[in-house]
Amino acid sequence: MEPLQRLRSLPIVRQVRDHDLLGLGRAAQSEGSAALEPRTKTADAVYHSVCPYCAVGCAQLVYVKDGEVTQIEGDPASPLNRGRLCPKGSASRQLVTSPLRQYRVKYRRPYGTEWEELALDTAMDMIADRVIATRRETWQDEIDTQDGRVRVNRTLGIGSLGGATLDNEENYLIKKLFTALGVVSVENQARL
Amino acid sequence: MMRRPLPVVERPDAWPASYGDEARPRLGFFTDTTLCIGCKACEVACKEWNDVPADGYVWTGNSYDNTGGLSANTWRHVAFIEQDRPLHVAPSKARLREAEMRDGAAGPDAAPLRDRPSGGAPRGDGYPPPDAPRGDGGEGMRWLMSSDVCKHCTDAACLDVCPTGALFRTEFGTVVVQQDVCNGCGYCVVACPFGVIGRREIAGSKGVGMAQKCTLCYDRTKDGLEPACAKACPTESIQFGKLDELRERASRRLEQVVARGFDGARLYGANPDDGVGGFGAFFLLLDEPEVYGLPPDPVATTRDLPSIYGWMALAAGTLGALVGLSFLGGRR
Amino acid sequence: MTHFDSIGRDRRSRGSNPAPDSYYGHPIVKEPVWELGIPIYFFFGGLAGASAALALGARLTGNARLARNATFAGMVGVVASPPLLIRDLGKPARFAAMLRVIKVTSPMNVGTWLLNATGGGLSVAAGCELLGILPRLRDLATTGSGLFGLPFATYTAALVADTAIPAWHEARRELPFVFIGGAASAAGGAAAIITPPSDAGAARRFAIAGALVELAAGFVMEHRLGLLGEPYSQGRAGRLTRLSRVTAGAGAAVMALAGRRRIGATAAGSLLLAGALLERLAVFEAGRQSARDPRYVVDAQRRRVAAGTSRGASTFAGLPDERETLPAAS
Amino acid sequence: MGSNMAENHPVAYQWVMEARERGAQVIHVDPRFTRTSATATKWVQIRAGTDIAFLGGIVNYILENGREFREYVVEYTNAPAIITDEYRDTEDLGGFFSGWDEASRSYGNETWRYDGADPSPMHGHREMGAPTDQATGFGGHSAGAPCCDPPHMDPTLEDPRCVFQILKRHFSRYTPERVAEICGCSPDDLRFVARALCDNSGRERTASFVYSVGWTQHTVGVQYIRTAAIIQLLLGNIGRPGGGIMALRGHASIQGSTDIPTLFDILPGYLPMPAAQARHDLRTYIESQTAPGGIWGTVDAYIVSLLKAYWGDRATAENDFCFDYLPRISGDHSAYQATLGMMDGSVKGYFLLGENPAVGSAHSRLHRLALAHLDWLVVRDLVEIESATFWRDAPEIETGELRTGDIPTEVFFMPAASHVEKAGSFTNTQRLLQWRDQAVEPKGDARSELWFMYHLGRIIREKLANSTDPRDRGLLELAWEYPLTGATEEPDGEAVLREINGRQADGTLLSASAQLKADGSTTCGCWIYCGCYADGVNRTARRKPHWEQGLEGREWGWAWPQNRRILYNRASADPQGKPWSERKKLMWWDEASQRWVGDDEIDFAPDHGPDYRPPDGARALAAIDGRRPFIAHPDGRAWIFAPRGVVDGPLPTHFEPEESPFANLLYPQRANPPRQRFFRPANPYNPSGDSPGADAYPFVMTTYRLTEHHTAGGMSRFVPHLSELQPEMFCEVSPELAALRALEHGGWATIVTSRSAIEARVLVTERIRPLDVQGKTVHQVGLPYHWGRNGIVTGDSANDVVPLALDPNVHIEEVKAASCDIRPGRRPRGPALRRLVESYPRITRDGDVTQAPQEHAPGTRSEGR
Repeated sequence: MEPLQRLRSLPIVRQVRDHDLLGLGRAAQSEGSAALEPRTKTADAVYHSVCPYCAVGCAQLVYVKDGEVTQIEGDPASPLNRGRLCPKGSASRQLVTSPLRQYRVKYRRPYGTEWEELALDTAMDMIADRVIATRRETWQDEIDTQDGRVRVNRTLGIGSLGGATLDNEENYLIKKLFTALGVVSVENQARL
Repeated sequence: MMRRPLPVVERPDAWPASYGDEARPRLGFFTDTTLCIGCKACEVACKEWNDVPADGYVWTGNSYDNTGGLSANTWRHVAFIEQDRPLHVAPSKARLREAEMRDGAAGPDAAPLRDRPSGGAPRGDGYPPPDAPRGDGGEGMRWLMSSDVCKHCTDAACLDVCPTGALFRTEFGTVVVQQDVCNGCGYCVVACPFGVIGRREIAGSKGVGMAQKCTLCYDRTKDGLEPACAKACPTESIQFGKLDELRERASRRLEQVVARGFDGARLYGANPDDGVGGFGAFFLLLDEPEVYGLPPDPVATTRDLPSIYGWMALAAGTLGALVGLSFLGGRR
Repeated sequence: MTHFDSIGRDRRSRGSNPAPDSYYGHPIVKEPVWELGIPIYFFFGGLAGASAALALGARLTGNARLARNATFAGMVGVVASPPLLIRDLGKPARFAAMLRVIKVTSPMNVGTWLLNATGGGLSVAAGCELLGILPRLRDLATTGSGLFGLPFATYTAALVADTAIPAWHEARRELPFVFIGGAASAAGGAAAIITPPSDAGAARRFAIAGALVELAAGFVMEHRLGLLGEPYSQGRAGRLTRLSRVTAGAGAAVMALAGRRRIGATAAGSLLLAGALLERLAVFEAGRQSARDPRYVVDAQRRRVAAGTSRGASTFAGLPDERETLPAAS
Repeated sequence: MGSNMAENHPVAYQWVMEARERGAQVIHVDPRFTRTSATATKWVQIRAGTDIAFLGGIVNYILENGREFREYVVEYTNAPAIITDEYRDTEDLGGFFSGWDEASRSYGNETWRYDGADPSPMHGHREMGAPTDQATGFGGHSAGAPCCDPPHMDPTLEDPRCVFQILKRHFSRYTPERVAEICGCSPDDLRFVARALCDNSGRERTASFVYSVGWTQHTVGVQYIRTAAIIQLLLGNIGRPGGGIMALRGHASIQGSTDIPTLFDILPGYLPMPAAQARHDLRTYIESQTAPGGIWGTVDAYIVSLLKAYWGDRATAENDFCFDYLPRISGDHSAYQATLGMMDGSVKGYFLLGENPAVGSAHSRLHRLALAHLDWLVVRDLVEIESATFWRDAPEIETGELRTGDIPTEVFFMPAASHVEKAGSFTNTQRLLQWRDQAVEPKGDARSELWFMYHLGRIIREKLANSTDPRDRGLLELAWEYPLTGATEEPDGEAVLREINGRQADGTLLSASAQLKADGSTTCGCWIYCGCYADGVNRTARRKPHWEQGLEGREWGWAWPQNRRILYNRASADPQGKPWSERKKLMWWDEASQRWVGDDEIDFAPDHGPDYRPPDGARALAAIDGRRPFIAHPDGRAWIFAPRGVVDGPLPTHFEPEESPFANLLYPQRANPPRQRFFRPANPYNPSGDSPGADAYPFVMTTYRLTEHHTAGGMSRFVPHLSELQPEMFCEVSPELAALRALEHGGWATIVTSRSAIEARVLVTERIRPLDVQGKTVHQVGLPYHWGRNGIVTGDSANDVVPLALDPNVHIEEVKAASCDIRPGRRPRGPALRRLVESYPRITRDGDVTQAPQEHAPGTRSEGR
């Protein structure tokens, strides 16, 4: 900036130039304030989402900048929530960016006293082994009932709990895989 | 009492002058507490948008209020007041109480209030008959909830006393602390008659050491967006818009709620002739302001600035006189 | 902020049902975030301003020694002030932002310019004195600082009066006099300590008069404020007030009785300086106490509304003529 | 009722507030004065666990005063049906219905049938949890129920054996005075609510009920909702705009996880899981599940299409479409049974997929003890929830009952992707599917459940690829190919949704479940979701702004079935097909086009007019008379009296909660006879009613959520902006109870039951008040249940003290009403905690009371007058 321009942009000078002798209005405005923009405007992209808390299904807009979620707020277009959110919905950004979130697999060995690190692939492999072994060990081809010995084709040795916070597609795969594995005790919060 | 406006102070109606063509209609909030459900979405939405840090994890036992009040780290605050009296009374009784309150407030010979909406109360709006017990099972219980916020005063003492110009009036007539200017002197903190502003002291958080308060989401309003709290509010208890429109709406709303028998209804901060020239963010309350932790008759301290400077000048003169008098005697 | 300590005090066995006249006893206005540095600055600022005025008086009456010593005493105040001010800022590096604008509506901004003027004048005068050069510049600087010193010694009273703190704002008439009294007694006392009694008559009289003004204004203030004067006489502020008055009173008495002796002048001057400092601390503490208790805010405002001098911020619905059709209040 | 909507569904509550502002009466009946009560136009306080008595009082009021909507009741419900003379009511049997079998503690429903209906046994099993009687929302859709109208009816509703008269007798003792004595409200409160409901129902007006888990979480929970259904049917408020019974559900896709169930007893679309029985082929299943009329008339098409979706080309008519691969159920395999199985050692491996039973499940202490018996546990969550860290910080470690070094459980903590880190659909509480975009990639090891399940299946299948074991065939033949995307190889959620939607033989996507075939030519992963991807368009992702469409918002997302927004909306028109009133019109029969038209999709055969009469041999929708809107039932009538489908009685009856300080004022039988309890030392119950030791637990407790937190806290206690709003576990008590037990506001209290003792800060408030019940003053204790040991804000878990007793229909636990004691001060630490708890009486065997030493329990005096 030219020195003269710089001088003219000084608030103390602008007090006179902007007819703001008391320095309460525009003369006091800083460069930062003049250039202020909401981060919803400067976001790289906006995505449509749905609040993950209760079952009202409030539509959300997710603003992303440089691969990070910078803001989540209600989608005004939704006929359900008309852009509004409750405190939990309003806290969704903090939920997904919380410093307390875990991003690494943790493993506790039998009788262990501490978490240990484990690679994701290894963990998946170990879990698959556990499922196969427990399924073998606890498999029931038939059981005795009042109708006599009947076919059940299942294991009661493995169970699963959860799904009410998950997507339909996820629940579909959970039920499909566990059913094919013969796992019967597939349950979720809908019961609780 | 010297409560005339300071002659040299540009009256707030002149604030747009410094912005010329860039001036925008004055924006504000109307917080209608008869619609508040106490969900605190406003508190959280505000904090999320403005990166306001959490303010400690202390359970107070003060009903469901664990944030206490407005501060550097709480720019919207929901008050919870449990009272052993009914929410509604018969509308006739509500009118009577309202009349008592008005008389009590302004004396029996008070001049008629301005801005009184014309016409009687709305009729036949389908609201339950007045004799029906309401809100409390007829047992006398109500739970007042109210979302408080910076009032964005017409005569804003914080703005006046700010020595750096960090506080300024925006093109929307709102009052904002500029984080790139504020030096944390703390003068605004004691100037605010509502105790709204604070200085952030949470180490490691954004804006630490600086004055903090509601900006009416200056960045959002610049882009034509509504403030985060008003946007989130599920029940439209927080209404955002042009101030003159909000005032009209509020006076109609007041008539309506009184007609429905909401007990103790009054507007707070809607009168441009009050001690701060009217609030940019005003309220419909159901009890005395002090019950909500609000001052009944807030006055911008700078309204007394002529008097203050006057007495100061007199004292300075006195000091000069003392000096003079001291030299009247001998050198020893 | 949360206030667990309000539990029980306001609700007793009624649990969440708060006391009717306040919100769980929470303060309405905020306590100052300022720490001790600020009242101490008030003291040094007063010392500087009044000393500059005293120096000007001495210069005009040809008392070069007193003028010189008062200038140096003022310099102590000038040197002490900026660190105290800066230390209390949330963003100390931004002290210069004070000079970004000229704001007559901000006593703090005005005061900063006054500090610059007074301090600048005193510094030039003191420099000339020390180096023994440029007497005309010295005199010009002394004149300037002496004149600016008068409002500079007083503006801190305006600064605290121009707040929402009840004990300060409502004391806006008397506080400037308390402050100039303290400033005069401090400046006079300081000059009397460092100036031989033979040249310090004016300083002693200045000090005594200042102390008397300080005491008198203090009493008037407390009396006139009534309920709002309470904070000045209660608690920590009350103890400071009483201590400051005893100290200042004693200082004035010793100054009057024994000020012509160096030792007496030193003792008296010290007492007066202490008294002036304590008075600032007392005022500061009283403000904090009055901010803490919502009663002081609410009662004064309610009385105002009840007396009809103000309408308050509430407006009600309804038409006056409808009242005639209503049954009498039971 | 049973819902604290303003606090737990605040954004949906905007519509209630808007209705209030437009003149609607909003009535809140609840044990506490909540934020909902504060904004309602009327609050009635009742004792927790007495809603059926209150609702029964409303039924009684309607019938005694002739306020029913007569034409609706006669034409649209089974009120005129004559019931067999073998039927005996609770009136006759002291709180039991006919058909009770004491040995199995269950009912047989043969005597509940329509007079003249075939008494032949219904297929399937009668033990608890057996599939055919599951109340799945379409409960009782199986064979045995009659097609068309009941055999014998009395349209005058005068026959003493008709449903209407049975109903009248059944609820005759629910007088306002008696109800008030049970609930603790005033008789006038009941009359006020009943009158308000009646005044706002009929041709011109409608009223609706809103409930949540305040109704379901009881040992007689299904019957709570049944009672509301009876009221709404009597008043003609079902299938009409502004009417209905709204279930407000608590999780983002809890509805979806019921529709596409992660539940043991059903397959997608509420098809029952096959039961273990001698004949276990597909044909038997279809025969037992197919109803003679209505939407359950084509079960064959639904199940075959599902099997085709599961096993693809491997599923053929020759191999019964792989039906044999489905595992069979043989009773209750619900989550609580799994927990008990862990305790017994029969359940060895467990997956927790976004759920935290160590805090969130009833008697959470039992769950922690159970987890410590597992061989292995997989926990998938966003944060380290208590269920993932029980082995090192469970409260039982502090008491010495568990030692970290003794716990054999291998724990895998797998970080989960959040809702913005994966694409998929949620189904909300109004059956609306909404698609979510993926906004960002999950960080580190965080992955979606879609990823986890797909790759787990892939790895297991790879490991077993060479297996010849017949038991692995179902797994190896599973259709498990999904397109993968991105660096993490995330399965494409839309591909899964397309599989759910279903396809024709040529691969084109189906547009309606009516297209489904039983011959194996169609696939469909969930028949009720068929159409969500019609024409290749992901309809769940439709987002037409509400200002560009009607109030129903039908172009926002997609509601099952067939984007219908109001179920049974044929009932919005009268039997002749005309709207009941201009004001309340929704759907009507258009003579010109010979179709149903209106503002919604008709929930009926679209071209069956009011004059349609089913021809002989008609099936499915074609078997429904043009005047009968309730197409989920074979007779097209809504069932005021449920001849089947509900295991604890054809009519709702007030029973006391499992744990209650009171006897049942109405019947000698205190609690719901077939309720599920699990007697074992680790799972004790408080003595109740008149039993010895019951006076040790003189107070009624209820648990609940707060706006500021979410369920067990995994998504709120780890979030600063929510944690600060409700930072500590507290209990709500009245000033009177505080005085009685020397509880200090802001201080601490200890809540004791036979299971555990927890501490909480004391919030003394008039929002919770003592009630006069059966001549005694009873105090209620309110306990929010969000806290645990992890996170930013911590505290004891209310679920530690609640009992594990279940509704027999749906196996939901009773956490909304139980008994407790409360004492001032904090709870003991370490082993002393167990000593305190064990000093209280407990029941660990049915009918048995263990009287414990009393000296530790100062509060064992009865508070009665």
